[in-house]
Amino acid sequence: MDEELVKIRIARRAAQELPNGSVVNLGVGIPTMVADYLPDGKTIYLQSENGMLGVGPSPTPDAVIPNLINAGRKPVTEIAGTCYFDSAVSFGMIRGGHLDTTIIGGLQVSETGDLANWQVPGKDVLGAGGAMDLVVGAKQVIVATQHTAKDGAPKIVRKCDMPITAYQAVDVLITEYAVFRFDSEGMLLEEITSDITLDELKAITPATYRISPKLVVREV
Amino acid sequence: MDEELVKIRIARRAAQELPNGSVVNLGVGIPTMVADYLPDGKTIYLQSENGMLGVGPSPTPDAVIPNLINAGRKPVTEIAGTCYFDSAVSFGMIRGGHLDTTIIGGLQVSETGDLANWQVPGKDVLGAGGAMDLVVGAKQVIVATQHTAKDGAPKIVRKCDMPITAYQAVDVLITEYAVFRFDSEGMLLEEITSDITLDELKAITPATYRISPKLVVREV
Amino acid sequence: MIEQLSVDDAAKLIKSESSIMVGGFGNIGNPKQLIDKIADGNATNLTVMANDLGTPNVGLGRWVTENKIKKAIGSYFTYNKDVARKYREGLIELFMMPQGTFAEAIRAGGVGIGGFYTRIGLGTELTEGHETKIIDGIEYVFAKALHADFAILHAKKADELGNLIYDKTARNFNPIMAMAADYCIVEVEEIVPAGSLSPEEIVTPFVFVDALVLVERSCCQHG
Amino acid sequence: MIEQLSVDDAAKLIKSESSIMVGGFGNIGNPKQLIDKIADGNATNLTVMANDLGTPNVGLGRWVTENKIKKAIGSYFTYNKDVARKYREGLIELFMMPQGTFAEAIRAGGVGIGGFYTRIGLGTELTEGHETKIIDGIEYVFAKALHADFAILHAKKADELGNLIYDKTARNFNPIMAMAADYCIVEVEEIVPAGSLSPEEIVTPFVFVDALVLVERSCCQHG
Repeated sequence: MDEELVKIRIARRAAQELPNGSVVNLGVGIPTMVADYLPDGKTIYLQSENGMLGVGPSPTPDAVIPNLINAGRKPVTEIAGTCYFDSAVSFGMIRGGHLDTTIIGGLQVSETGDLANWQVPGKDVLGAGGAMDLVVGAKQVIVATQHTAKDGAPKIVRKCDMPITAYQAVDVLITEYAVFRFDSEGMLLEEITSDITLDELKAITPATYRISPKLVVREV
Repeated sequence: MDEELVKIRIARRAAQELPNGSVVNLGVGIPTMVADYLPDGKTIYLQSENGMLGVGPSPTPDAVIPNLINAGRKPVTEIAGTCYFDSAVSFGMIRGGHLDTTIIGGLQVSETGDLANWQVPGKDVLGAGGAMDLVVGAKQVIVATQHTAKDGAPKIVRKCDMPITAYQAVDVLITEYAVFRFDSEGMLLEEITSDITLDELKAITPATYRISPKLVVREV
Repeated sequence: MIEQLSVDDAAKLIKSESSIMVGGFGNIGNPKQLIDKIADGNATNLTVMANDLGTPNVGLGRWVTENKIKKAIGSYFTYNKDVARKYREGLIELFMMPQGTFAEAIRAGGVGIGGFYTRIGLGTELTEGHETKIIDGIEYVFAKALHADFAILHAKKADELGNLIYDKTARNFNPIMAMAADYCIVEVEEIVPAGSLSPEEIVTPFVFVDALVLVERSCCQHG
Repeated sequence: MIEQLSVDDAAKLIKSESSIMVGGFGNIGNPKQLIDKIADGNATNLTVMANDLGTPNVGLGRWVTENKIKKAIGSYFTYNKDVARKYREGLIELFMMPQGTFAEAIRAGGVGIGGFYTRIGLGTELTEGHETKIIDGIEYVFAKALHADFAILHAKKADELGNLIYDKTARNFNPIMAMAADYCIVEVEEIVPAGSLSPEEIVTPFVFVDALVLVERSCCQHG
């Protein structure tokens, strides 16, 4: 499957999780794409941790507004109702539990909902930016990621061996093949796509998970 | 001496202590009067802990502005450059050491610079308001008070027996008869008015204090 | 998403035993109509967090008169002599904090900080029994964050999303309390379309606000 | 009282071994001219507190190139690959914090709070060895306030007293750093008479600002 199509599939599915009117922070990569795949009639409000609530879409190249970027350092625009604030207020909003959802990428997710996504092994990643704040602070954490790493290594594991971003933080995990939800008993497979079997999924998913009695098979 | 004249004398002397351009918070009573007795050509900027920097003078009764009061709940006005902020910012400004001076009343000041001024014995004082914050936070604390209590009881004592507002907090103590400064060795008498002798002052001042070799006698 | 409620419906949300933050300083910047409507209602045994309790039978003073308050947390209750009387008679519990520590504890509750260290009040009656800590050679005293079930606040103007601006010293505790309650109700004098307020001048971002109560401007002039 | 300084004179105030907070996020909202002038100057062994260190040889990246930095405290240095190289070679010391903890620690330093408890980063590499505390049944980790000798910041406009307003996401760390340094220098594109800014829209009250540096607006367009 074309990698871009995989990413779109994940972003489109994640967009369905968001209630109308919710306030959301989108991480870089697949999460950023979620805004482009909202179902018709659904409005969400985007927060950017560099100090903006009500982030609008990217401008055309000739309409870039000076001093207006998102946390991924990309030019953005205002909407009706945008407001700006300093970094302490921004992270107060995040840490204080005022965001409905953060959608973020993942390098590893464990069966207990631990997330590793800041330190890429072998790469020079110096600092976690706002990832730890978002994952602990937001009311709901959705990890949107490809099911396995580029080299085929599993990402959905029994226990993370990469540096942890936060423990027991993930609420929903969305990949191109599956939707898992985390509850007090652990990890629950709620949805699988029609192009993979349960056995095939199991083979690429070392984490222990239950299968929902109401398992949905989503046609793709 | 008429009590009002005593208060004016104290306020006028306190006003001399303030450098031009300093940012000052004035407590209720004598401290509030200080703004009215600034020497010609001296400008100070007043902060009010309910969320205002750049407090202007009282309005005439027919020009009262709704929603514009100082921390003593009295109507005030704006100046050119006034700004408003919330109570956390206001006390951040105070606690963070950003005010040059607070001038505040005192019930008791000890020879080590301890101040008691929030809990009046026998009266129902429920809470210290912003007094503790101001006295600990401001770079310079000037206590402006009558030398003795209404009943003649000393206010400048060896040790406070009233509930403490802050320990070792007072920098300058100004009464109708004297100016004391506090340093690492304790309390130093720097100035005395011409209508009292050193012996008379000593008799109404139980605190131990040194007399400055440069003692000033101020004609009154 | 923001709700728009009548004063009546908003007041009815407050149940007995609730904890509730109330904006305002010396009866300026407080949500007068909500306060009065709750005074007239049935909710009782409230834990109130407010700088002061108004003046006798005015503002939060009405809650004192109507015996709504089990416990009050704030900085200065002396304006209202009824509080002193009820306190002496054991009819109201008081927790008094330095005003800046009170403000900072509200903000802390709003921004997910569990508690903090301050030098204010060290060694005084107001911090008796509180933990202390030496940081870089300076002694501090611990203060715990405050949080409430409800906040009832006053703002000058909201947009339809719930972004707020305030008027002069009526701002005071309102912006920080907006962050620190599970459900934040704001009495406003005007609601304007989204986009009508400058993005730079908005003081309280709408994400902190749950409900707006529009009241007549004429009845909300203070001073 | 506010001072008005030239870029040259302001840059000369920064001496070797100083600690210095620098506003900005991803080269937006940083004091570009001051940064460049200090890069050209003699001060070295600086302890820098900034969200990031710019990009290679741009913004604070110039200080990396010019070996001005002994230690950097911030949240994300990955934008600038020169930092990684110097870090591996032991030529620069890094202290990395979660971005919100970094912001809150700066604010704490500005408002006289010694330190605070947060849940962010608990159990991770970024809080290894930090004290923890249970408050109301929830585990938190301690973070100490940050304070610096200097802050160099950017604002859109100042009035003659030093009150500041910002532009869009160029606000970021500037308002909190303004509070947290002994001497706060702000690069602005315009200085207007006192009273020209609305008292409600001022973001940084002048009491936090020590010096203004007026720069040409044309050279400060970002984006």
